Amino acid sequence: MQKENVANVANYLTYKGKHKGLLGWVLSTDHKRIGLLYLYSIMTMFSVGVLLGLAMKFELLAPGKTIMEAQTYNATFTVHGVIMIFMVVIPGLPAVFGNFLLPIMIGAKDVAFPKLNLLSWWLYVAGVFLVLSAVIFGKGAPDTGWTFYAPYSFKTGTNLLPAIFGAFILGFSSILTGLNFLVTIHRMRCPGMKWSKLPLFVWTLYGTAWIQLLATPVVGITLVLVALERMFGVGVFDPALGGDPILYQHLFWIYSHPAVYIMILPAMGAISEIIPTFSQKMIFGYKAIIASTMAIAFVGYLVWGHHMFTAGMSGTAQYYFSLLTFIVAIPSAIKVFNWISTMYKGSINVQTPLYWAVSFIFVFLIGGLSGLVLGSLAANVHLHDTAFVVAHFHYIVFGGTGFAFFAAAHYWFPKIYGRMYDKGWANAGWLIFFIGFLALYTPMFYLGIMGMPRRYYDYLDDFHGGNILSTFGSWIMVTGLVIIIINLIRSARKGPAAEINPWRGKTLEWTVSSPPSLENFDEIPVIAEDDGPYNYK
Amino acid sequence: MSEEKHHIVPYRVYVFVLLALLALTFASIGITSIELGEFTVAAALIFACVKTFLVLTYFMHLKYDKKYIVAMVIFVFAIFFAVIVITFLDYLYR
Amino acid sequence: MEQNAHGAHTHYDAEASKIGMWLFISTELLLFGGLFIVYSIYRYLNADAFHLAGEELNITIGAINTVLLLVSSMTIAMSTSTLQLKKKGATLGLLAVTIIIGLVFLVNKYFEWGTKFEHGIFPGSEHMLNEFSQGEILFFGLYFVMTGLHALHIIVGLIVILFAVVRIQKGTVHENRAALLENAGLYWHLVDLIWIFLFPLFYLIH
Amino acid sequence: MYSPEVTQASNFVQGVDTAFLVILGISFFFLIGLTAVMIYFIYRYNRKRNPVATQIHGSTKLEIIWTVVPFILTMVMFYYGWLGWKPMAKPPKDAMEVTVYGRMWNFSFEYENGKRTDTLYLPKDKPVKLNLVALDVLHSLYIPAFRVKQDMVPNKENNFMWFVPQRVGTYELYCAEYCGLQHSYMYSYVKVMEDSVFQSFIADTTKVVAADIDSPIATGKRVMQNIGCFACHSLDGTKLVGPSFKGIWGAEHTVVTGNETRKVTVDEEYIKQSIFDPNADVVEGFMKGLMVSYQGQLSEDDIANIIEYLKTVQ
Ligand code: HEA
Ligand code: HEA
Ligand code: HEC
Ligand code: CUA
Ligand SMILES: [Cu+2]
Repeated sequence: MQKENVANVANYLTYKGKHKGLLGWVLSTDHKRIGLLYLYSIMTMFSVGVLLGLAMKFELLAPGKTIMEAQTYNATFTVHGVIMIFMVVIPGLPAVFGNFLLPIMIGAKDVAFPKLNLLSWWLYVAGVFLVLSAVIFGKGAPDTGWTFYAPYSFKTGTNLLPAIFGAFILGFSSILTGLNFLVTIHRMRCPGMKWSKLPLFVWTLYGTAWIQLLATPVVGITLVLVALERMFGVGVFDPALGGDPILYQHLFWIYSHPAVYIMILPAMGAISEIIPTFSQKMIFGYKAIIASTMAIAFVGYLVWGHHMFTAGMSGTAQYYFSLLTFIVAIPSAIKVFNWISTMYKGSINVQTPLYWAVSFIFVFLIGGLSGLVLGSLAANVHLHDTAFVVAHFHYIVFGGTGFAFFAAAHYWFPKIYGRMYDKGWANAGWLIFFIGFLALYTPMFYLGIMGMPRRYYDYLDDFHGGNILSTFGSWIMVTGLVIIIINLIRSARKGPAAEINPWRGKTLEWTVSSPPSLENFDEIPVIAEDDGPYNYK
Repeated sequence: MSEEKHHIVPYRVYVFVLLALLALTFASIGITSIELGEFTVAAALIFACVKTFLVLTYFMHLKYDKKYIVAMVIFVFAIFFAVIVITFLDYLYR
Repeated sequence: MEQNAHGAHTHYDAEASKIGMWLFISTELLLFGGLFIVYSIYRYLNADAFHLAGEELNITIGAINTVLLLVSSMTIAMSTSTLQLKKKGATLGLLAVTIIIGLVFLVNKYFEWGTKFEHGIFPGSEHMLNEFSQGEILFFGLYFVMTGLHALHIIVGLIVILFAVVRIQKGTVHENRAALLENAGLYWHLVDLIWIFLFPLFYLIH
Repeated sequence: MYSPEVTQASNFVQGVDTAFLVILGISFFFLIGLTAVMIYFIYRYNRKRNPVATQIHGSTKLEIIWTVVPFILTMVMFYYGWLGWKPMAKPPKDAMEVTVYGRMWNFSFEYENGKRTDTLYLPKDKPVKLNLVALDVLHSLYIPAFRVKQDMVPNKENNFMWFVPQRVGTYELYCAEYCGLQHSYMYSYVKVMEDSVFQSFIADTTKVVAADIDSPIATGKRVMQNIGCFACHSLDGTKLVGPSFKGIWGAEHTVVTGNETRKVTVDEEYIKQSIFDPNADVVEGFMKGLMVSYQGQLSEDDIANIIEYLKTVQ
C-alpha cells in the first residue's frame, strides 16, 4: 500500500514508526490506524455473520431438513446474532469511523488515551477469539440465541461459557472506547470548537459513548451471573433454586435495549453529515437534532421492557413500557423530518453516498414504523417472537446501521485511502443490494403476521411461499455486497488519487490532506466565531 | 500546567469526615438492632446514603471539583435510581 | 474547559485523566448496580428468608471491616494532600498504611468466607440445597457474588496503589503530576462506597 | 388474514387487529408521504436544476409541529394498543380452566375432570382460562388465530391466559419462546367444537380409556405419545436428546450416579426411577437435567403401562 502518495509528506498509511510491517499496525496507537484495524476485523466478522445468515436462509428454503440439522440451525442463529450484534454493529460505526474521524473533526491530533484505544482493539480481538473458540472447540457451538435466556442458558449442554466471557470482554472493549471518546470530546476540542459547533456525528458519538458506559456493565454482570450459575450453581436465576427468569430478562434488556441505540445513533450521525454535504446546504435544525440525539440516548435507557410484554410483567409495567416506547420514537421522527427538510431548496449532488443515505432513510422508516407496531401492547402479543420481529430488527439494525455504514464508507473512503472508487460499480452494487434487501426481509413481515414464530428450524407448509422469496432475496443481496466490497478493495489499492475535498464538505476532516498525515494537522486549527461545521455560503 | 494547582484539603477535614463516617456506621448498627419493622431497611439505606454523600464530597473531592463533574456523577446516580424504580414497577404490582 | 490539548501524544492532562477515572467509576457503579437490582428484587420477593439468612452473618466482622475501609479511605485521601504539600515520606507512609489495611480486610474476608464454607454454606453445596429455603439460597448466592466481586476490586485497588507508590518513589508522580495517585484514591473510595452499601444490606438489615 | 369476517376466531382478534391497523395506517401515511417528498426534492433541487442552494437554518415553528403531531399520533397508537390488551389481563370468574404443561418439547393439556390430551379441545363461545405450567425452561403458548401469546415461566405463580374461542375449527398452537433443540417441533392444535360435542368428548373418552385397559401395551404407548416422550426418545435406535428405547428392556446400560459410573440392567425399578427421578442415574453420554421428573403427572398405573409397552420395543 505504499505506491505513489497523494500527499508528498508521509501520511498515516505509509508512516514508519518503531515497528515495521504488520506490527506497525497492531501496535500503533494512532487513532486512524486503529480505526482501520477495526474496519478490517469487523469486516471479517461481518463476512462470517453473513455466511451464517445465508446458511440459515438456505435451510429455510423448504420445510424439513434442507442442509443442516436442528442443532446446527440453533447454533447458527445464536452465533450469527452474537457476531452481528456484539462484533459488528455495536462497535461498527463508533470504532471504525468514530476512531478515524472524531479527533480530526474536533481538531485534535489523537484521542485522549491512545494506548487505551489500542487496548480496546486488542480486547475486541480477544473477545472475538473467545467466542469463536466456543464454536470450534468443546461440546458444540452455543445454542441459546443471542439473548442467553435463563434457564435454558444453564440447561444446555453446549459450550456456552467461552461465548459468555467473550461477550463480556467485547463489552469491556466497548466501554473503554466510549470512555475514551467522552474524555476526548470534553478535553481535546480545538480552540473555538464550542459545543454548539460540534459536527453532528461527534454529537451522536457523545450520546453513544454515554450509553456504552452506563449500560454495558449491566449486561456484563448479568452474563457473569449466568456463568457463575453454570459453573458453581450459585442460585441467582435458576427457578429451581428460587430465582426468577424474568429478572434475568430485565437485566439483559436494561443493556440490550440501549444497545440498539448504540447501533443506530452513530448511523444517524453519519447521515446527518452526508445529507448537508450533498445538498450543499446547512443542516436544518442543528439544535433540534442534537436535542433528539440526547433524548434518544436518555429515554432509550428507560424502555427496555418492551421486549418482555408477553413474559408476564405486571400490568403497570406493561403500560409504562409501552408508553415510553412510543415516546422514544419521537426524537427519531424529528431527525427524519430535519434530514428531509435539509434537502429542501438544496443543490443536490446525487452521488453514491447520497443513494445510501436516502435508502437509509427509507428502510429506517420501515424498520422504525414496524417498531411502533411492536411497541403497541395488543399488537405485540400477536407479533412478539415471530418473524415480524426478525423483519423489524433486520430492517432497522442492518437497514439502518448497515446502510449508514456503507454510506459512511463511500463518503469517507477518499479521505481514508486518498483514492476514489469506481462510481459506476458502486451505484450498481447499491441498487442490487437494495433490491435484494427488500426481497429478503419484506416477506418476513408477512410471515410474522401469519404467525410464524422466530428461531424455527422447521415450519408448516403454509409459510413456504414467503420463505422462498426471502431466500432468493438473500442471494440477490449478497451479489450486491460482493460487488460493493470488491469495488472498495480494488479502489483502495489502485483507485485514482482523490482530492482533499471531493464532496465539498465543511467539517474539519475535509481540510486535511487525503489520506491525513500522521498528526492530522500541522497546526491545531482555530475555529472562527462565524464559522461552523455546516457553513455553506 | 497551572490548572494542576487545585485546592489542598487540610488534614483536619479528613479526620472530621472519618469521625462522622464512623459515627454514622455505629448509629446504623444501633438503629437496625432495634426492631423498626419495615423501616429498618429505609433507616439503614438513609445512613448509607449520607455516608456516600460524605465520601463523594470530601474524600473524592467533588466539593472542590468543576461543576460538570458533579453533574455527571449526579446523572449517573439518577439513571441508576430510575432503573431500579422502573424495575420495581414490575415487581410491586405483580 | 476551553483550554485544549496541544501535542496530543505526549500531553499530560490531569483533568482528562480525572474525568476518565470518574467515567470508569460510573461504569463500575453500574456493574455493581446490576447486582443491587438483583438483590433488591429478591429481597422484596423473599423478605423473610433474607431476614433469617442475614442473621447468619457476623455483624462484628462486618463492622470491623467497615471501620477498616473507612480509615483506609481517609489515609489515602490524606496522602493526596501530603503529596501536594511535597511531603514525600508522609505520602508513602500513608499509602503503606492504606495497603496494610486493605490486606487486613482481605484476611478478615478470608476467614469469614472460611467459616461459611466450614458450615457447608457455599454455592452449590448439598447442605444448602437440603436445609435452606430458596430465599436463603438466593441470599447466600448474592452474598458470595457481591462480596467476592468487591474483594476482587480491593485487590485491583491495592495493585493500583502499589503502582502509585512505586511511581512516587521514583519521582515520576509528584505534586505537579499527581493524577495517578488521585485516580488510585478515587478508585479506592469507590471500593469504600460499595462496601458502605454492602454492609447494611447483608449484615444489618434483618 | 386481517379481514374481520374470517378471523373473529376469538374475542381478542378485534382489539389486536384494530391496534395493528391503526398503526399500519399511520405508518403507511408517513412512509409513502416522506418517501415521495424525498424523491421529489432530489428531483426538483437537483444540482442541475438548482445550482445554488438557499441556506435555511431551521424553523422553530416546524420543529414544534413535528414534535407535537407525532406525539399525539403515538398517544393514539398507545391508546388502541392498551385498549386491545387490557381485557387479556382480566379473566372472567366463570371461565373453564385447563392446565397446560409445557416441557421440552411438547404441550399437554389437563382438563377439570383430570383428562389429559396432547391437543387442546375447547367448546365454542365459552371463556377458557389456561393455567400455564412450565416444567423445565421457558416456553410460550401462542395461538396466532386467537391473537394470544403468553410465556410459560417455571415456578411462576398466577401464570395464565384466557380467551373465548368464537369459531369452530382447528387452529395451530405454537411454542413461541426458544426452548432448545426441538423448539420448532413444539406445536400442537386447538380444536374448537360446539359445546355439546365438547361435553360428550370430555365425558366420552374416559370410556375409551376404560376400554383400553385390557391392552396395557396400547395404553402405554398412548400415554407416552400424549405426554411427549417421543420428542426425546426414538423407537428406531436413533439417538435424539435422550437414548433410544429400541431394545431397552433387559439391556445393560452404563449410567453415572453422582460421580461414579456403574452398570445397571433395565428393569421395572430402573425405568420407574428414570421417569420419576431421571437425574439420579444419568445414562452415559447424555446430559443431566434435560429430562425432568414426571412425578405427579404420571400415575403408577401409567408407569406400569409404559413399562409393558417398553418391553415390546425391540
Ligand atoms: C438499531 C437497532 C434498533 C432500533 C433503532 C430500534 C428501534 C425501535 N424498536 Fe426495535 N429492536 C431491535 C433493534 C432496534 N430497534 C432488535 C435487535 C430487536 C429484537 C431483539 C431480539 O429479540 O432478538 C428489537 C425488538 C423490538 C421490540 C420487541 C419486539 C418483541 O420481541 O416483541 C420492540 C417493541 O416495542 C421494538 C420497538 C422499537 C421502536 C418503537 C423503535 C423506535 O426507536 C423507532 C423509531 C423510528 C421511527 C418511528 C421512524 C421515524 C418516524 C417518522 C418518520 C415519523 C412517523 C412517526 C410517528 C408518527 C411517531 N423493537
Ligand atoms: C447487524 C445485525 C445483523 C445482520 C447484518 C444480519 C444479516 C443477516 N441475517 Fe440476521 N439476525 C440478527 C442480526 C443481523 N442479521 C440477529 C440479532 C438475529 C437474532 C438471533 C437470535 O435469534 O438470537 C438474527 C436472526 C436472523 C434470522 C432468524 C433466525 C430465526 O429466528 O430462525 C435469519 C433468518 O434467515 C437471519 C438472516 C440474515 C441474513 C440472510 C443476513 C445477511 O447474511 C444478509 C447479507 C448482509 C449483507 C449483504 C450486508 C449488510 C451490511 C451491513 C450490516 C453493514 C456492515 C457493517 C459493518 C461492517 C460495521 N438472521
Ligand atoms: C426433554 C427430553 C426428554 C423427554 C421429554 C423425556 N426424556 Fe427420558 N431421557 C432424556 C434424557 C436426556 C435421558 C438420558 C439422561 C438420563 O438418564 O437422565 C433420558 C433417559 C430416559 C430413560 C433411561 C433410558 C436408558 O436407556 O437407560 C428412560 C427409561 C426414559 N428417559 C423414559 C422417558 C419417558 C417414559 C418419558 C415420557 C414420559 C421421557 N423419558 C421423556 C430426555 C427426555
Ligand atoms: Cu417450547 Cu419453544
Ligand atoms: Cu428495544
